[in-house]
Amino acid sequence: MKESRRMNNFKTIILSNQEISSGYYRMRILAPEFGQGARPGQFIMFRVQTSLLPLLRRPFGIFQTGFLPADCDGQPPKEYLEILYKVVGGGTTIMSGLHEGDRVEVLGPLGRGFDMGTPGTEKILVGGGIGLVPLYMLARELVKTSKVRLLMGGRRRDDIIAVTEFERLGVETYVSTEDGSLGEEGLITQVLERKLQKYPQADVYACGPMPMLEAVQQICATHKVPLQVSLEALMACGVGACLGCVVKGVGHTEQSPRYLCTCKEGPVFRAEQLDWQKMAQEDGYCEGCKS
Amino acid sequence: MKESRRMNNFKTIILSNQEISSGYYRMRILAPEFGQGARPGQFIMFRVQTSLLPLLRRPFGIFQTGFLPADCDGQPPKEYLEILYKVVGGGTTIMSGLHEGDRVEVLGPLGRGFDMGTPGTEKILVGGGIGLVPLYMLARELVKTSKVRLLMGGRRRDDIIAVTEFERLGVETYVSTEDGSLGEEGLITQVLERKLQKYPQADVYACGPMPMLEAVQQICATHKVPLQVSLEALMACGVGACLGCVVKGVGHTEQSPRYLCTCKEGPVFRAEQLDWQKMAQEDGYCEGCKS
Amino acid sequence: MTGCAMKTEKNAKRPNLAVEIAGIKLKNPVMPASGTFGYGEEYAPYIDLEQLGAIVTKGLSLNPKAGNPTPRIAETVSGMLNAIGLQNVGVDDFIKYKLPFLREVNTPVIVNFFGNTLEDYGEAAKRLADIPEVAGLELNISCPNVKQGGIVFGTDPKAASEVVNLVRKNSKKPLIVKLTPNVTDITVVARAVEEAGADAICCINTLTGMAVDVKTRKPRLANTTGGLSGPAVRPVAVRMVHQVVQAVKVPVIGVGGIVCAMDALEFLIVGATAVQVGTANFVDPRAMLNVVEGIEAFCIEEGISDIRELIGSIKL
Amino acid sequence: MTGCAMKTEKNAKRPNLAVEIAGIKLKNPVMPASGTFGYGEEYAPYIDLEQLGAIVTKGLSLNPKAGNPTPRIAETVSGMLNAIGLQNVGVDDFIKYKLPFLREVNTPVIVNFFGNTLEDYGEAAKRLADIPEVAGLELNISCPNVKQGGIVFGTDPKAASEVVNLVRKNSKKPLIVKLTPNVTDITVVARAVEEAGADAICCINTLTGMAVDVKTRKPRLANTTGGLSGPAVRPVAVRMVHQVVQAVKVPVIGVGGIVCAMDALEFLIVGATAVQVGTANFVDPRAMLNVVEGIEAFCIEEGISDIRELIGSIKL
Ligand SMILES: Cc1cc2nc3c(=O)[nH]c(=O)nc-3n(C[C@H](O)[C@H](O)[C@H](O)COP(=O)(O)OP(=O)(O)OC[C@H]3O[C@@H](n4cnc5c(N)ncnc54)[C@H](O)[C@@H]3O)c2cc1C
Ligand SMILES: Cc1cc2nc3c(=O)[nH]c(=O)nc-3n(C[C@H](O)[C@H](O)[C@H](O)COP(=O)(O)OP(=O)(O)OC[C@H]3O[C@@H](n4cnc5c(N)ncnc54)[C@H](O)[C@@H]3O)c2cc1C
Ligand SMILES: Cc1cc2nc3c(=O)[nH]c(=O)nc-3n(C[C@H](O)[C@H](O)[C@H](O)COP(=O)(O)O)c2cc1C
Ligand SMILES: Cc1cc2nc3c(=O)[nH]c(=O)nc-3n(C[C@H](O)[C@H](O)[C@H](O)COP(=O)(O)O)c2cc1C
Ligand code: FES
Ligand code: FES
Repeated sequence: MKESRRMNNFKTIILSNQEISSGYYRMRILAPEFGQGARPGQFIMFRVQTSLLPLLRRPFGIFQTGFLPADCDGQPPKEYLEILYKVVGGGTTIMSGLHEGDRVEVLGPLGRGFDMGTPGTEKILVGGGIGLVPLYMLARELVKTSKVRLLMGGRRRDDIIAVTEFERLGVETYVSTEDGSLGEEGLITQVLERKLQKYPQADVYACGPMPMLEAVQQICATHKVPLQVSLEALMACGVGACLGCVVKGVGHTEQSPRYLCTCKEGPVFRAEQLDWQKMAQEDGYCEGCKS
Repeated sequence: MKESRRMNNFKTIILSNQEISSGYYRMRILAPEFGQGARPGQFIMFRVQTSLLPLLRRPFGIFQTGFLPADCDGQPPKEYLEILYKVVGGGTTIMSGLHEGDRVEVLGPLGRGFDMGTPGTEKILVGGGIGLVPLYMLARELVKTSKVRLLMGGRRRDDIIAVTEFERLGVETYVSTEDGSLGEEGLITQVLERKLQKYPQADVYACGPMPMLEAVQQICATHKVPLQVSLEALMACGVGACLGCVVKGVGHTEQSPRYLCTCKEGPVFRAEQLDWQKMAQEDGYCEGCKS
Repeated sequence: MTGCAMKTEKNAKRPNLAVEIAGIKLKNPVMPASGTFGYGEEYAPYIDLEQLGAIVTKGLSLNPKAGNPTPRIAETVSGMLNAIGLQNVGVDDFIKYKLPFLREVNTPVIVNFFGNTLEDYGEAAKRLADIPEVAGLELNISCPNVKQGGIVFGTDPKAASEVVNLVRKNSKKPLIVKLTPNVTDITVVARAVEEAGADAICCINTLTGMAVDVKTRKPRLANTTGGLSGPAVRPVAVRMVHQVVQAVKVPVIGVGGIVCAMDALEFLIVGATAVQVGTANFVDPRAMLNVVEGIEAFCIEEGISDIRELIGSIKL
Repeated sequence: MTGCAMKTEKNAKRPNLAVEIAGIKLKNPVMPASGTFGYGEEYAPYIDLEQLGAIVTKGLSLNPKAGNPTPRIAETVSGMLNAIGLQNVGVDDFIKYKLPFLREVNTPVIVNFFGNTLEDYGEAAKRLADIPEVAGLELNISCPNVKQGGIVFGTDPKAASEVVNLVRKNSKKPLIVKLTPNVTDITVVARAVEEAGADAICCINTLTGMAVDVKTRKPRLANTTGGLSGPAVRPVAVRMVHQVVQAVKVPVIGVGGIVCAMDALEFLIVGATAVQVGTANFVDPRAMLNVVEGIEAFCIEEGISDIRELIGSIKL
């Protein structure tokens, strides 16, 4: 209850909104007292406009929170929250046109974040494209106690974003692209396979397109290492009320349904919570993650 | 056909958009080659946003057209069109927030404008609040051949707009407000009554709220002077296709309907074209003019 | 929202967009919805009427009709209500005064018509039967039957079937029947009119709606209720077209809330052979041409050489 | 669009907003629509549940229900489609696990429930009959009757009346019957359920709709069709509430597309005694509180001291 009371819906303004790679934007939003409640892996529901188009809010992972120096002496520093987003449809197109000072609404932080795992063990983060987002706050925490490696994959070089920020944290990064335009040519999962051979005790954390997550899950299952994944799903409410965002949990049957809400029981799940086979039969959970 | 071919639908940008009196705005829109086709009393259908909210275009009288000096030497001067609008609802509220450079769409010039009347006879223009708009271009034409007087009425001083621009044309202006905060206290129709006693041969042109138009019509009928009125109506298409904007013409009956489209056969009508009694029984034609 | 912007690549092979409805050959599957395009002339200054698949007229009745008092229209969220009340010049004046303009346009003319009694429907059909410029008839059955307590023909399969039967008897023109969405099961009416001789079905007409002016406490339409149209209704229209396509064999024309090519494609994919654009004409006179261009661009992008490959290609 | 912003003047005399529905006393006429507010707890971190007129639960069935495969939701223009498939924990688990939370909230709890057979409806009603924390029942009859070829109870006045009869027999709780808008004449069903013992009527449930993903050519919902809700449907909802109010004597709860106070006022003016807010909760968790505050501000502005002066004040 105490934690949930900290969740909030607030009206605020944009501090900056910049294109950081072709089609990828970074938006900084004024968010007083947001950081202390936000944990790695959580997300926000962002209201794109105060008009009714688009009607529903859009979910975005929290990339990071931080402080800006205050405008005047004596005032407290300004707290902000940052999201990174890819322009894929109507809502994100409108977002890409927003400016400093534009008024927006944020609901969050929402959902369950990552479990930090055992301090000291190797940590391998696997990010696919925009799926990198929730891994940054995670890395910031993990580097305090463990050796952290980021394996970052994408279609082409444009999809490889924010890697230098991880490096600045002291994270060792490995990049692969399908067209070979940056880093190793091929899928990032082949890098994971190699790394797990080398570090068989690692904790793995992954976020990215569904086919990538499925492959990661199989590799981790084979290597018997713990895996946490952050999922995407179509969402209306973001708080567990509409049941639009469910995924099938392990043991799910029609008679005794074990649906899990991605928004509330996720978006981060331990791999063994999920019924990977049944998930693969459905379209919904990864509608947006296909690209 | 030739004239109608000149009508057009064009995408353009806003040159400026300023509050000129509390709640009243003047918007200048880039409009190449617009002026040569536009006649006093015509209007445009303005698309407020390229999104679907609001869905329908909004009708606005053409206040004036003109030319700005070109940005560079050797280029032709920039032609613009100007509208004056009052913020009354959702669409005009959005409009009031638009800026220089914002993209908009204009359909027009539309409808029938004013007939210029007999050159040389006295011309009396009666404007109520924002109803003043179509009278300015009219005055610009009329002053070329006739003595022109403007009688301008409003609730309070804020409603009296653009009067100095008429004066600059050499138009004699008379102002009244209901609360006496500017000019004479009372209704502008009492001024009209006096003027017609003095100039019994005048041509009268009026635009404003429906109760004002009704009073003007009665005064003009009593004085047997020709009257042209510019009407407002709820409009969807602006081109005579939807039949949303009709008013009852003289001789209208259920069996042989004589509906006139405000958008196509108007917005300017000779008073004797209209069935004033039947119009008064309906709400629609002056929904927006009540205030 | 975006998703509407599509551009044709230069030099790409142009796909075949021609379709046939009830024997009427259309150069493309896009036409106006009745009542939103006047008698055609009104939009002639803005768009080239010959780029349309067909022209559909304002609904005509046997005798001229005055329509409803004003206000007749009201904007709602992403939609509009109208209660024009089917004001029109009547069949005879249409033929005399409006048709000559259309004769000069190289695009098939579909005449939408209605009645308030069975007899009126029959008589109107008769008078249009021998007019060569009329490529086809679109029968609007969303009207109350004044002789039968005002029940709407199109909500009762029996009444609907009677009207269609009579019109079929009185005219050999290709016959499109336009259905009302204000019914429990549209497939029942669709099957009834197919059986009675409809060559094609058009759906949907407007959903009955109402809006209130909170300040004056009056309905925003003089007629109290009116027909809802525009993007707001599209999901209902797509659903009904989908249902009707599965229920009948004749071709179906989809209408309701189409603004851009993506919207039109939804209807084609669920199985509509052609589409009509209504309210969007008011928003943008070029809407229909944008739809045609967008469909073409989509076909090129997806490697579709004939639009008929697209029609009914829904994967269920 | 604006029109939604209203502010309460300080020091103005507060109007009485209390209403009564089927014997349930509400401090104001605003409550959530079933299925959009979970079991209440979900929104407790965001708004004070005690400021609501009532809490309406997610629809419950006798046994837990898995619901539909995903995707279950799709945004449309100013609306959304959902095919959640009525996933719920079942009546028993609701009583055991969800009700204890609600017991602590000083706001009447209305339990929405449904069945796919007459018997299920009856049994669910029985199990809820003696639970003191349940202030009233809301009977959702927009469900297919699996024993009768899947015809939706609420589209058939006879089937509707049978369900209501049985539930009435099995429970003395105040009984609200929630109608589907997917019918030709909603007044027929309204009168049938009134006669069968409904204490109040709630309308509308969602309009059946469909949307297609043009790129994949698949329906955007796994279930193919779903229920349309949100601002897009408001004109249809207002019309139906208007019709039902004229047709029955019991109080009516209006629902469909309400986002702000102005929207809610449309329903109250046509005669709804209370309103429900659904989709708008997703858009803004404070939507219902804004509606309450806006109604209060409107009453003050218009010099209305009791909301009941407003209800049914439409000028026709
Ligand atoms: C928990 C979570 C975290 C996310 N974090 C990020 C992030 O950090 N950066 C980022 O760029 N994207 C993120 N996404 C995906 C992002 O929400 C979608 O890309 C965005 O909603 C698309 O909106 P649109 O209007 O541009 O697309 P459209 O396709 O026009 O949207 C139509 C509808 O589909 C939904 N939708 C489309 N794609 C997705 C998707 N992938 N996931 C969920 N809903 C979708 C939209 O919310 C909307 O309701 C996240 C999604 C979830 C569930
Ligand atoms: C021929 C013509 C010329 C006009 N010229 C001007 C002008 O020069 N300056 C100006 O300020 N206003 C003018 N108006 C009125 C102007 O169109 C409305 O004030 C405006 O449409 C209101 O839009 P809204 O969205 O702010 O109001 P809302 O009330 O939110 O609009 C809701 C609907 O009502 C319609 N509407 C509301 N008021 C009117 C009205 N008075 N006339 C027609 N439709 C209305 C809107 O178009 C819209 O469809 C003119 C109207 C007509 C018909
Ligand atoms: C102003 C207006 C007038 C209409 N008149 C008619 C008509 O005369 N006959 C008819 O069959 N449908 C009429 N319709 C319904 C349209 O043809 C169409 O079925 C409906 O508007 C849905 O399409 P849309 O959402 O694209 O507008 C009218 C619609 C509007 C908005
Ligand atoms: C996600 C979702 C789930 C719903 N579940 C139910 C339900 O379980 N029982 C029910 O009677 N209505 C259900 N409804 C319908 C709503 O209660 C309401 O009637 C409808 O959404 C229209 O209101 P709105 O436009 O305010 O959303 C649901 C609606 C939505 C959007
Ligand atoms: S998004 Fe509504 S329950 Fe998860
Ligand atoms: S606005 Fe459509 S006919 Fe005049």
